[in-house]
Amino acid sequence: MAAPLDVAPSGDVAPEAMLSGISAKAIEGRSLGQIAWLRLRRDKVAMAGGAVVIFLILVAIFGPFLVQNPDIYHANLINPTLSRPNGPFGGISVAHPFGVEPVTGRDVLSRIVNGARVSLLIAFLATALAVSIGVVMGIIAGYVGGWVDGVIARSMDVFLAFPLLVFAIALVGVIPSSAFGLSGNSLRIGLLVFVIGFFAWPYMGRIIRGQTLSLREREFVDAARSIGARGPYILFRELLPNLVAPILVYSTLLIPTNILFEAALSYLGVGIIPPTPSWGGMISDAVNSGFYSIDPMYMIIPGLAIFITVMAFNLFGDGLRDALDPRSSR
Amino acid sequence: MRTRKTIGLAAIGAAAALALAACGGSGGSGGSGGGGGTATKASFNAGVTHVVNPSNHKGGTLNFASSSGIPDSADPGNTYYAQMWNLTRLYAMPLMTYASCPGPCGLKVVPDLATGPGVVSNNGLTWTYHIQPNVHFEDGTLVTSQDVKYAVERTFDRSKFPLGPGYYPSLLAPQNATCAKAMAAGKTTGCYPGPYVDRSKNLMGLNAVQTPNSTTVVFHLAKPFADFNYVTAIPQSAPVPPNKDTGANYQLHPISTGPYMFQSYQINKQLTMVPNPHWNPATDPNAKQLPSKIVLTFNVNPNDVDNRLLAGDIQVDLPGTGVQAAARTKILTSNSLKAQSDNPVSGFEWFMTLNNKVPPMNNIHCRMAVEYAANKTNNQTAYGGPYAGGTIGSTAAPPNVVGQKHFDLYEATTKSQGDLTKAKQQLQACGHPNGFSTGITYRSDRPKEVSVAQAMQAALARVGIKLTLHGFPTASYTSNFAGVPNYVHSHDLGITVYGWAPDWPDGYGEFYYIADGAAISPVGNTNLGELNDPLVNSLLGKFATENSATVRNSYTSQIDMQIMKDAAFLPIVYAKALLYRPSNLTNVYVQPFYGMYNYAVLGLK
Amino acid sequence: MTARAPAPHPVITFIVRRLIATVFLLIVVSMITFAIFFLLPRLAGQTTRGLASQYIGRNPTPAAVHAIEQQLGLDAPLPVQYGRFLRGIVLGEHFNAGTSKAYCPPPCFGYSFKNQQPVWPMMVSGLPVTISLAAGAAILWLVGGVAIGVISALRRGTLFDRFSMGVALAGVSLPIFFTGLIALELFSYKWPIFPNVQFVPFTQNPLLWARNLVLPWIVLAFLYAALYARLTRAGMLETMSEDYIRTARAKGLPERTVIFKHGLRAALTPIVTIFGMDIGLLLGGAILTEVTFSLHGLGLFTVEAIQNQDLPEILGVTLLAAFFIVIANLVVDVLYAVVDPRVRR
Amino acid sequence: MPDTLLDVADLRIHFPTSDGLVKAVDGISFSLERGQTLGIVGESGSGKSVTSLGIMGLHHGTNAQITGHIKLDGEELVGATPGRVRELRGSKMAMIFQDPLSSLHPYYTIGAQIAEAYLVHNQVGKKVAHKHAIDLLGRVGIPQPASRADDYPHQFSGGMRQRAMIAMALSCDPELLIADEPTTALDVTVQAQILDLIWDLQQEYHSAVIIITHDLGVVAELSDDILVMYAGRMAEYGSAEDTFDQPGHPYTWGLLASMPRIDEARLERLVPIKGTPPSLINVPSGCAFHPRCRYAGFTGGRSQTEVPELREVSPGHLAACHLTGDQRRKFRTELVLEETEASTARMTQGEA
Repeated sequence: MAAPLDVAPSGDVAPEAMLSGISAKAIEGRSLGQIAWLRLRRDKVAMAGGAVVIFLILVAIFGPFLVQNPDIYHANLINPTLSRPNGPFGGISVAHPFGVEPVTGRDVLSRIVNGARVSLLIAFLATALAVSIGVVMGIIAGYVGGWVDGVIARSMDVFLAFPLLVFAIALVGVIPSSAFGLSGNSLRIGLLVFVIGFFAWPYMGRIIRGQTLSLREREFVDAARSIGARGPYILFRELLPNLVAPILVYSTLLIPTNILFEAALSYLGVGIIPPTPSWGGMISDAVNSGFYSIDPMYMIIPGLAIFITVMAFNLFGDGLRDALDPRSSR
Repeated sequence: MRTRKTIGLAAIGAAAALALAACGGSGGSGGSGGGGGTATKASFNAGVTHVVNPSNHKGGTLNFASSSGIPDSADPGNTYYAQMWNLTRLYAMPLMTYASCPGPCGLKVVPDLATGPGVVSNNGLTWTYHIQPNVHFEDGTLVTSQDVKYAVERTFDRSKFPLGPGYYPSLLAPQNATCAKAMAAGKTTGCYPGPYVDRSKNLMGLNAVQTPNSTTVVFHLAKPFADFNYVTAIPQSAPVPPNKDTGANYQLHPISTGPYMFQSYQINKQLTMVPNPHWNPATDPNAKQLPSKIVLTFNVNPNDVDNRLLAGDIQVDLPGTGVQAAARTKILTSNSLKAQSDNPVSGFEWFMTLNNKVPPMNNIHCRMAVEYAANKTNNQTAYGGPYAGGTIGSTAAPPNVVGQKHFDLYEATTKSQGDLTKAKQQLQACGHPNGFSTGITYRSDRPKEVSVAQAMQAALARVGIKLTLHGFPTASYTSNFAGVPNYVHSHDLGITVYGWAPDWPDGYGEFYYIADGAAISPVGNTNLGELNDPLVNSLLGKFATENSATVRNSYTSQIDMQIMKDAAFLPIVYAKALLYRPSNLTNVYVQPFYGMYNYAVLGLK
Repeated sequence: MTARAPAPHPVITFIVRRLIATVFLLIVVSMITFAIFFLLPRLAGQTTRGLASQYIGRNPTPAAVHAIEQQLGLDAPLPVQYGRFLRGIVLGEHFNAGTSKAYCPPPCFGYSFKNQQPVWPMMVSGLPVTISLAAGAAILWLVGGVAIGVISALRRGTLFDRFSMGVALAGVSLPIFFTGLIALELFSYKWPIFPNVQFVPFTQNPLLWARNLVLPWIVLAFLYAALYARLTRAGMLETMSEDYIRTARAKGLPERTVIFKHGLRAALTPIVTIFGMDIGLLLGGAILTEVTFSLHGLGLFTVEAIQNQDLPEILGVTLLAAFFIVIANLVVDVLYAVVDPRVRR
Repeated sequence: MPDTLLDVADLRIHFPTSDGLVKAVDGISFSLERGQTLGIVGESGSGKSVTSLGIMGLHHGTNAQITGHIKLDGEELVGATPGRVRELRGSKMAMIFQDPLSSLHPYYTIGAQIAEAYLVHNQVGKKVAHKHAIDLLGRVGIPQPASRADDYPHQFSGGMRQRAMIAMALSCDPELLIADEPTTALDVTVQAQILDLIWDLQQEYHSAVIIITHDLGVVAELSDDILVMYAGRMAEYGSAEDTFDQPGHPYTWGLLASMPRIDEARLERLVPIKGTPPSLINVPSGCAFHPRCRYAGFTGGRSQTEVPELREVSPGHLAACHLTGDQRRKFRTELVLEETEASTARMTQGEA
């Protein structure tokens, strides 16, 4: 496209930003997604993180079908007097590559794999809920403005004023073991997702609101409006695609937070109900039974699982942000 | 099994974990009474039968720690935990108490504030206690019979003191005729609302307790109850001065009659006790006043408790349920540490009930087949093995119930892996030679019960009995599932994993709730096997009026034998706890009823 | 063109306006909290009877349950209960302790169901621990995190930058209780450098106070320091590429002045905002740290309250935490107005 | 006698990046005398700002590779110690930036920011510096300078901010003033005021001035010399008169065509140069302008393969183009005719 000598500021700021402006021009013609993918592919650390994330998701989906039943006890692998696994490193063997749990002799690998399903399920659902509410509220607040914006912004303040962790453990504690037509772990998962999602949306909402506010003033929205596009059309066809990048980035960064959060809740005893395995619950078991000091693998393995997962999501999220938003310098 | 209480577990669920029991099966030598006992050098289990490090050396700070707070309340009138019944002896003198001595001698109730055991009238309805005339509160005022009556009156106010046992309101005579009718109809207990509501007669409004003079207390019962001396051994009978009572706040500073009194108490944080200057050792032979300070620290990380215990930073783990796995390993693998530990039975028995109503288990032979087929060793391992779990059980009552006798009808101790031949014979007799299917219920949040259920599943499969697993949360275990007979019947739940510890160590305390046909209730049932054996029922009924110890003991063993003959119980273990006694602790021994060290007599080198 | 307004007035009106909004916000928060803890369980099928029976020992009789219901005030309609609660905070409350009416002065957050004690003093007694923990950790992480972040930004791409950012990423990816347990196991038990960790009041023995808090401080600070290092680094990088930094250099200012006076000043402003909010939210981190290190602060109090299903305690501590957050936000806003002249209006 | 203040010779500024070597400035030479004004013109990314930052020594701390010579008053700046260059910055040479709002620190008052520049190069107290700042603000035409000095940048209007920037740059009476797009962010009316101000001040201080812009109109009246840059290289260099009257490079023609002229009939639509500026990583081979040049076909393929050298098109007037002098004159004449016709056509349309 021909243009008058453009006055883009990129040529006059620091060299670094200038260069990114230049290279963006060099690969002009490709969509933002393609550009981001090109950048992302060059970021080896982020790609490694992404690979781990995909692996974890596959493990969560298919893993439970490939490992043994996580609830089977192997009393024969346990020292009857001391209740700890026979053999070093928590009874690691070919049949039990991650060893077995003290007292019960349950296979740690299968519990880690099944725990991945629970942890990721909660993290993903909670993130989805938080993001959905946040995006809808953020767009409405930013686009409609006026008193609607005022009300939504105030309610974000209210929600942000709640101490999330305190609130979550308290709420899970006071709800009876069966309620709202659910019981057991489905109720617990529902509650956790609700609490995390319902009280974390304002973080997303604020970001989206800010983005919408700035997008609203941009030419293409004016253009759409001038050709008679209606509110919803503008919202979903014009604004939403432009918000995909921040939504994607912050979702990726919200997931690890939620994984840690679920682990913390399970550690405090208000997470997933035993015997269903969860990573935080496994650490909690190791600590509360006191076995972690004589059988450190009992605690270290789920701890590492949490660590690796969160790290992978963080690495991937950071890379994604850099790829989608070259302005963020990292 | 010291675990942090998990959330969702109501206080009542925790109360069910009450450990009240007596001395181990190791058959201790009869120590001398009154806080003495035979002295011995430190060796493994020495504290079960002997006083370790006897000494009258005064001074030092005695440190307790607990991984939780005080489980219910420091108010002697509002507590239902063994650790607290043990601890309150430091600052409260009930009418009766358990003798301060190791071995079976410690299972006897002896007078504490009273001058002698309660004297029962011929009709069994009146119990009279005389109290010592020269016992003083910590502020120097003399203890009178009215203080005892007032303490009993307080227990009627269930809104202020909901946590302690409710024996007085249910056992004592109704306040008046209207109440009597209501009580007979099962509508209410008592009618007396407690001294905070009924301010009449100078706070002495309870008609069922009379104080003819300042040293005599007379209890009028609704029905005979021969175990009443056990009831007055509960700390609820410790005197409370009416003018010093602060109601719900009394827990912050109970007025002491024991060797120590509260200096400061921050709930869930710390309790500090100092010697009570008005305590007279002559009036309280069951306690000692040796350390110059006692400090209890609460909410210490469970592993930290053990580490501090082994390091000597603290001397006693308050709940007395034994060390955690890490410390257990350290202790059992070191001779010197092992010599400083005791492994007493805690008073709990873990068992399974075999249901009398669920077919085909309603056939005794099918139940016997289960008895024989079970692998008792694996069951024991499920509970933590011989030290942390307990000894393999063969009787329905644990050995620290007075009158319990050892017998073994189903080769639990002799063929602990199970006797498959006999099991098959019983199956033949039952009419299911190739086995049958039934369900087993257990508390899914208790790993030991999950473990034992799976062990049973594997063991019974050996003779063709197919067991399906049904785990339920502890909080609703008896209220919604295992304790609801209709649910049990409709779901074919033939086996139920359970555990029990009595409020006092005799056959009545042990068996009434878990084996009397009258105790079967449609909801919240505790007689989970629905045993309704006329012999058991009638023997339990006789306890109320029988005062002879020998006869009562024979009832206990007869009931036990009958339950096992019915194959109604499948014992798992007599629970045990591994306790550690630091070398600088003196006068250490296991109080057999509490199943933990006697806190009233400890001293420091 | 801009008319010059008298200087102090806008800031004061700003503060007053924010204060009013804060009070309003707190009332809304208390209503929602109350509704969630008292109304939601009811909607979920919890009965007051069931609730009351949790505070009774073995074998509760219906009469006993009813007595407890009355004692705890659960028999009144919910709006009345909420009214009582609010009145208690403003005016104090008379509580029937049995022998006499115990007066609980404002702010009375009601009486604990389980302990039958006023909630407020129990919470206050936990404050020194939590504040000691929070203050020490906050100083550690702010100083440490910002220093590492600044150095990393200035030495971008060097070994130091890569290493510290790697550690920082690990820091934000590790559960706080996991690091805590490992630290406790290694430095308190295995190599007893900090044995017998327990809270000693500062007034009693400052040295022991500090020694016993070193591990919890480090553990709590580690998470946040990592976060702040990343934030500071990103902020510094962004600021140092700002036009006004180039201007400062063009003026011939020494690099040190450019970095600290012009760069850090601007980069720190958002950090201060986040710091304020994190301080307000710190109770969350404190819960896990206090549970791990057995410190008797507000965090452990919270867990204790939840284990006992003690609604007044839960309500109290939630509101106190919300109060901290709201106040922290207020302070941040005011601070922001002081620091950033653009915000004042 | 010629009083050369700045002499730049074969200046190259390259940035190694993961995508390849970016030759942001690739062989620039010019010189500037005291009291003279040089206009550097080019599109974004042509390297004009990088050149000015290079002269100011502001690439220090980045990975820039700088070669060639920059002599300020005879002193070589390429390879000089950062400390020495810093001393010169703000005192002997100063710079004004494009966007005065983002170039002023939002947290400090205008007065403080001006005083800071004076303080760092002079041994004076804060009060003296503040007084000096107020003086300067007055000199650049800010009303009530004493009270406005305590205002923050956001309280100033755009034009006033740029005046403040100029005041800051002048605080130490610099001999060289570089103005990088000084008027781009401003309203048209304010633009003229600012340019007048720079002109006046230059007369007053007798400084050398470099004005960097993409807009030939800005430099048309102000500059003595003009340097046209394209893709980091010099396209044309000569006196302002020569460059406007006989532009020697097709790129300059394009620039002139796209320039709104107030003196002529206003064009509703500017004539753009087709295509976009090239990537500095992959500079087109040969003449960097050839993909956009409608006359590239007349060079017999040399423009694709051979980098054109700077040649004198008239004495002291250089251009880097393969076209012969005759071709240039011919094409230029055609082009001017075309434009005039087009604008006349539009005007008649507009009147009808």
